[in-house]
Amino acid sequence: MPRPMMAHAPAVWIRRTLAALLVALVVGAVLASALGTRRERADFVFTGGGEVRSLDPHAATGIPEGRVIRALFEGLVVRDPQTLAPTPGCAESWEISPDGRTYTFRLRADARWSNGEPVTAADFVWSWTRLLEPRTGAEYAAQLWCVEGAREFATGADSARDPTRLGLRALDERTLEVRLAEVQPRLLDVLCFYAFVPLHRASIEALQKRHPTRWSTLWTRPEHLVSNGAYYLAERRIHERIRLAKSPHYWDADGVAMRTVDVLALESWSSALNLYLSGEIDWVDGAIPANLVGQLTQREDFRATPYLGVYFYRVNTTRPPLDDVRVRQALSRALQRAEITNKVLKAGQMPSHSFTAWSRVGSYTAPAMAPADAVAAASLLAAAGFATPASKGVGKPFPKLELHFNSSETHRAIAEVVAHQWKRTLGLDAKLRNQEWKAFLSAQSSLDYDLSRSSWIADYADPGNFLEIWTSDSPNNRTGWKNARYDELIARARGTLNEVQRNALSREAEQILLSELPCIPIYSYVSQNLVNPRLGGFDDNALNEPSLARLYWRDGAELEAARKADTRGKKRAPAPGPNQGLRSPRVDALLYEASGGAQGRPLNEDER
Amino acid sequence: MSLLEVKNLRVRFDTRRGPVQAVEHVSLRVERGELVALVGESGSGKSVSALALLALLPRPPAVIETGEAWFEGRNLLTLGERELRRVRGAQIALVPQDPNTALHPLYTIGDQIVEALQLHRELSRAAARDVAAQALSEVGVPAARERLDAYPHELSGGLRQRAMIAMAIALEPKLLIADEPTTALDVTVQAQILELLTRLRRERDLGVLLITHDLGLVAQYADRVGVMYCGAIVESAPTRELFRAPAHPYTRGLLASAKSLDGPHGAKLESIGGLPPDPLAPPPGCAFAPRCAFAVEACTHARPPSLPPSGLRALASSGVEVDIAAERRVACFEHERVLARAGDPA
Amino acid sequence: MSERAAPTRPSWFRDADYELAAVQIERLRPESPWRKARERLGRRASVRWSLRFLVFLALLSFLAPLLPLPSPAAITVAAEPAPPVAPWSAFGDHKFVAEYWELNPLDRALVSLRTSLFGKWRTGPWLGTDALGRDVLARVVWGSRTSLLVALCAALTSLVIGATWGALAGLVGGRLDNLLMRIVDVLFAVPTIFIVIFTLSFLDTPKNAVGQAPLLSREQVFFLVVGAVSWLSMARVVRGQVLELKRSAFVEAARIAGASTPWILRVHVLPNVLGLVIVNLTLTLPSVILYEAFLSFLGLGVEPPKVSWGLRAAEGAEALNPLESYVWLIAAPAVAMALTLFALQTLGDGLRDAFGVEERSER
Amino acid sequence: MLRFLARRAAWFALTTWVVITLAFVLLRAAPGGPFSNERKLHPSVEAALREQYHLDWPLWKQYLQTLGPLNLDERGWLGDGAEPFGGLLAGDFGPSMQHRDVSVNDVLASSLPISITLGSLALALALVLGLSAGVASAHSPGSKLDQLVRALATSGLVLPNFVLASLLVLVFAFWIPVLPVAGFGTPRHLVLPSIALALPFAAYIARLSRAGLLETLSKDYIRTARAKGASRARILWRHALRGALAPVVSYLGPAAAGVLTGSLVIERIFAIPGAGTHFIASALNRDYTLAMGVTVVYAVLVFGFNTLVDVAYTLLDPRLDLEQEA
Repeated sequence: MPRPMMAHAPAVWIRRTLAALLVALVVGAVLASALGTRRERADFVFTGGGEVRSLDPHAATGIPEGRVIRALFEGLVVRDPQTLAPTPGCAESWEISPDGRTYTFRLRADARWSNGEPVTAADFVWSWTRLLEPRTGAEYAAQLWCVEGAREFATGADSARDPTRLGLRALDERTLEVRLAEVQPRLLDVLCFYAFVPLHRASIEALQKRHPTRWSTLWTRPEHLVSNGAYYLAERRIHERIRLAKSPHYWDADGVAMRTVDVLALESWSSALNLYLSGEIDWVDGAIPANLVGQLTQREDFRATPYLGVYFYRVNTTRPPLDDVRVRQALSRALQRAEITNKVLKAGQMPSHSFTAWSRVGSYTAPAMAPADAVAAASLLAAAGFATPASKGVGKPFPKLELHFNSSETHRAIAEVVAHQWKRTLGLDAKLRNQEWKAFLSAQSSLDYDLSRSSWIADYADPGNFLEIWTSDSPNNRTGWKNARYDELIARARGTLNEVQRNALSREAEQILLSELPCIPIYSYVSQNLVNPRLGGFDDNALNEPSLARLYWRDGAELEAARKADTRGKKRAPAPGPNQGLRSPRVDALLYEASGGAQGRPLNEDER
Repeated sequence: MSLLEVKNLRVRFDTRRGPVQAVEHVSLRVERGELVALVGESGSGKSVSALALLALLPRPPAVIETGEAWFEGRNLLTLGERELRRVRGAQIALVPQDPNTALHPLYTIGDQIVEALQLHRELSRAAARDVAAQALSEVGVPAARERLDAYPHELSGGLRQRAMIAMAIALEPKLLIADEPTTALDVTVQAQILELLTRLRRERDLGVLLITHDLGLVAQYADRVGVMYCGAIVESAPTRELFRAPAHPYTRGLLASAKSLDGPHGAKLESIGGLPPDPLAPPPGCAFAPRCAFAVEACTHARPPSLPPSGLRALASSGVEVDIAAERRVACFEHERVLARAGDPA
Repeated sequence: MSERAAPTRPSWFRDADYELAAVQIERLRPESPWRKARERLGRRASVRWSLRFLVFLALLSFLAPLLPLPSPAAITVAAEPAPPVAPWSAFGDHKFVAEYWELNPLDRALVSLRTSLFGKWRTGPWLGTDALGRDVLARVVWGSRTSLLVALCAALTSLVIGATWGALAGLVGGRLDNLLMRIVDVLFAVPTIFIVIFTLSFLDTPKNAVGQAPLLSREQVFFLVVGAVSWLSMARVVRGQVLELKRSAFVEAARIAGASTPWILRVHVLPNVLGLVIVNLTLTLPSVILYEAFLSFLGLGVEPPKVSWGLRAAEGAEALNPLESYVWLIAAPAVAMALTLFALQTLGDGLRDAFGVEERSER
Repeated sequence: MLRFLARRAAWFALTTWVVITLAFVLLRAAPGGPFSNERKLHPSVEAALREQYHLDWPLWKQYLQTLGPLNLDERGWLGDGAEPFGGLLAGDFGPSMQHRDVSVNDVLASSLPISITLGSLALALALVLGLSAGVASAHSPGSKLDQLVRALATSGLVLPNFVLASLLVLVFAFWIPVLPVAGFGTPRHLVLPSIALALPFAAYIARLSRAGLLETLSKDYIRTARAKGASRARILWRHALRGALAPVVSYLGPAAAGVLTGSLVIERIFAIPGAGTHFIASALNRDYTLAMGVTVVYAVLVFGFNTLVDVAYTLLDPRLDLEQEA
């Protein structure tokens, strides 16, 4: 007998639910898309280097983070956008004791936080103490270990951590005294770095009380973050955009033109290019894939400027036959670096003659390494006992070298050309191995490689910043190369105030480096920016750090004038943006007076 | 004018291995209230002929070459799809063979009947459900209203076939084509179903075309019979006449194999020797000739036309009780010799 | 009547009936499912053409070293990728340089045969060259080797693991079936990228001396990785099919007739499952090729200087932007991949119809 | 129904636990840690960081800390206060190791809704396109229409989605500047990404539904429907499709989980802040806490949809009964 007559839902019910589900899906989707809360476009939009991972100046490490933090905060000193020299920032003046150990900074009277409160010396003391706290995990803390008691504070046991023993004292509300344990001639350059900006102690400690554990993921939210720079954090949508708004309380608010700035987090370079070409983005900073650079270099909106970064291969000096200097020299001299920079990269990079980028930093000119010479390279290799195409069978065959690099088109193209050149000149086979980022890094730090692609970007324009990484105890060495003489020279250079002497010591050290070659420099970087031609105040400098506060929109006339003045004879590119231009209140006021009220605007109070 | 009149219907199937003449010059008539049976071995084309009337054959392989099927003054074979759809279900209904697979497993019985009703009548769901319940109870389904919400797999074979019939008669069609309605059912249920059909025939003056291979049913329920062999109607006659005096050797053989069932114990079963011909290569002349006891040379050359049998008068005069006036046709050159031996067993 | 020895006639069979049965069997001799499938397969033109294309492709990629193409890895550093040149204007030149990555002995033999046949002659840049001056046509042809090889081996890995896993679960049933299927559920729920990264980095065993070849070449690692990710659905599909077969009447009949389980497996279950597995195989191949392209897009693809379609597509994808850029860098691999995948899927459809295997999904 | 859900829930809990453990082990075994970077941290700083995220603890203790609300670290989450760390079971995934000033909950809370929006739109599109293509080609098998539709359907599965997406952008955002290039916000931004996301699924659904339809069209009850006078379209949509939905539904289950968690490629090319990138990035950057969060979300979705598929089966086919299905 059939089972008891359960009232099965009639078919129509099922059809209705399915239809309802489908409709709900579509309507929900369209409505939810409002999540993005599209509002009007910011005055200035830029992207570069992927997502801004953290807004905590102490935890941040990357370039994209640096740009946003430098717009939000302002340290004691800031870099001059053209010369990169330290200029007054939050501190209006400073004195350095004759022995170079004591620095006294005078803060500006009108330095204000975004909530209007004045910036005090105590804020700096508290912030730098947090920076030195090991648990903050600040990568640049080591730069401050020259301060008295800082090294013990950072590396000592928890019990021994006593902030009062640090050489940081707030003499009064607006005077900060910094006493150093060891001389640091470039301290002011170091302090330009964004890790050393002040944090608003009061709001952070209040948050710590309210959320004892979760505060570390709350304090950088727009509603909590208090900053002292030209902009404050208006909105942050993870992995989408950060919106900065002009801070009315900033001491130089009148000099800031862009009222709102959007920073987009774009992973893929092609979508960044698409957005730029469709006028959605005004500035794109990013390594342009090799086969596209060719078409951009002729455009007026493509700007490539020398950049304090060097691209090199680390050599594992602990693995025979790479432990033999002659082999390393042979590998280096067999390379045609010009072919790589002109044919593969094509954006104006310079073949390296030394480890220091562009062989010249400030007043320091680097020594040159042995020039590329195929014959000399082959004879060096033969001398090391290996067979070369020219040696007609004498010597043992060179083992198969493995060249590690992390996956990216440019690294792959360069590696293939390098392997090709070595094959042509030295007859040796190089096997290329691309690895995923973390595996690549772990292989590099555990010396599990023959050759490993690397690059080094300077924090400030100083040879020491480049040469320090090759000291025996530096965590960034990772080649197993040790040289006592080199370590001693670098230590002495760091300690001498006199620039000429310091340069001489650095030159001698670099000469040792270039003769030993634990690394094979390939080329010096070039910053590659796509910049809307209508944008004014965009400074190209060697650290690719234009200051957002100085940017403004040129009006039609000014744009034409700039284009006539530009002699590079580049192809015209579209220049979307406000035709009437957008200038800072101060410039508008000057224009207003100069043109007798025809142009610009008076400096009225409400706008402050 | 008769309810349904089919004149020399020819249907060909173009299979991959060549054309197959499934139906050959079939002609038949069904009057209102009359039950005409089409009987024959499986593969003789009886189902194909029935389905061809409603164009239910899958179009690409099946081709209706010639023939007319007059139903209420219209030739079904030339009707457009749209008009044909109005006829199907409303005027002519089909009762399929296997109720287990003929009902949609995912819809309730009620839904399926309601759908049929709503296709042809302007009825609201509720009204349609009432008509459906009424139809179900009429075909003898107990607790009809609850059964509306039951799914096919929750009913027994008999109940399902009754539901099928309810679906067919719900729209009060004039003609019911029953394609072996009882083959899949056991004997007891078979009788109930045919009793039901007979009752409906009488009450609603329903014309029924019954496709079957069960001579027992034919004898008991059919008014007229058409015997099909190899796609052609070899003999048609009123049921009583056919059983009493078969005029075609094949009919005679069929009746003999049926009769031998109730013969003395231990007697050998009667069966017709030989095999039905290969449809791809039909033999010339009469298709039954290779297996026919009465076959003569002429049988293998030409195809015997379907004519009224002569020799009835002689048979009646020889004492065999036969109705001379009955409307009969047979397609066999030697049918007189067959009729002559009507009296004695095969 | 096939030449098999005439079957001995049981005594109780009447002569007439016996001839009758023999004739019946003769006329209705059923075609073997394989012949019917092959015949039905051949009927549709699209299926025939895709089969011909795939065979041509397999031949082309196998004999790649023999073809007078420029060497795919020969770098002549050119500043700009050169656009394609019509074959009639630059049919070929005599600058062939036999510069390849390390080839297995067979390929090396083919290359030497090619040099003896064609000497220094090679085809012109019909499909253009890339930024490093390498011929795009040669790289697409050689790329087909890697892509097809990866696809085939990964599909076979997924076939072997998946089919045996599914068949085992289906056949044994009960607790083992439950356990095996739960494991599959678990692996389905783990995001595949975790498994990929783990296997990739785990199998790249550390080396301690220069020149020591790693345990597994990157291709072999790749086969395992992609195979390890794609056998899950095969397992479920095969289990579903085996379960259905087990319940079917003819298997029961065979069991009643006294057939042992291995016999049932070999005669009844496997041929049926094989039909389904082949169909599934032709459908896994495209998804594996696409997955390899995805991994290349992430940068985890095949190692240079070897090349695969996925890698070429990932590199060329940048060309799809409004600047009038080097579209042929993306066009060649994309078209090649599109044609192959299209052919594979049409073949898959054809096979499925031929084997009468209705599309059975994971359920 | 309740007994089925209860048993399924128990099974879900056990299997998710196994999934979490497996994901935990897989990631921890992969070389490299969350804090390794090209510019290496000073050993003491790195040690402090590892201690702060409890990476210096033995694995089993880290595992327990990740899992449950056990307050193994009396100083709470980042050792700053009394509040215990919720752990996965309490749905509190802790701070992301890559975005160090954002909690995993925030990362997921901001990205998942977007992926689910895009995913559901793509699924709806795929269903509509796929089913109508399937029905169209089953309408007259072997005809020109059938072959055209089938060719179109297969074209969805023929190109890698990053090529497809780039083509779509090129054609509909530049040559015919109708739609925005990338970004997220207005419904117009959803059009291209959802098409790019939906095409492969639509192709597969078309093939599945075509096969299913052809099979059900050969059944007897279809002839009964025709005998009832039903039109060809009605037969296809109401009678045949109902029977053919089973393989489509079973494919949609696991596929839906994949679509709703976003696709890295589509999100990268259309610059959509969905969850797809976090799946890949958390593994590539060894962001253990985000990876755990992502795994749990994915496991919940996969099981949610598998259960939905089973329930859908019983809805579709009354002959199936939930109890013996589980």
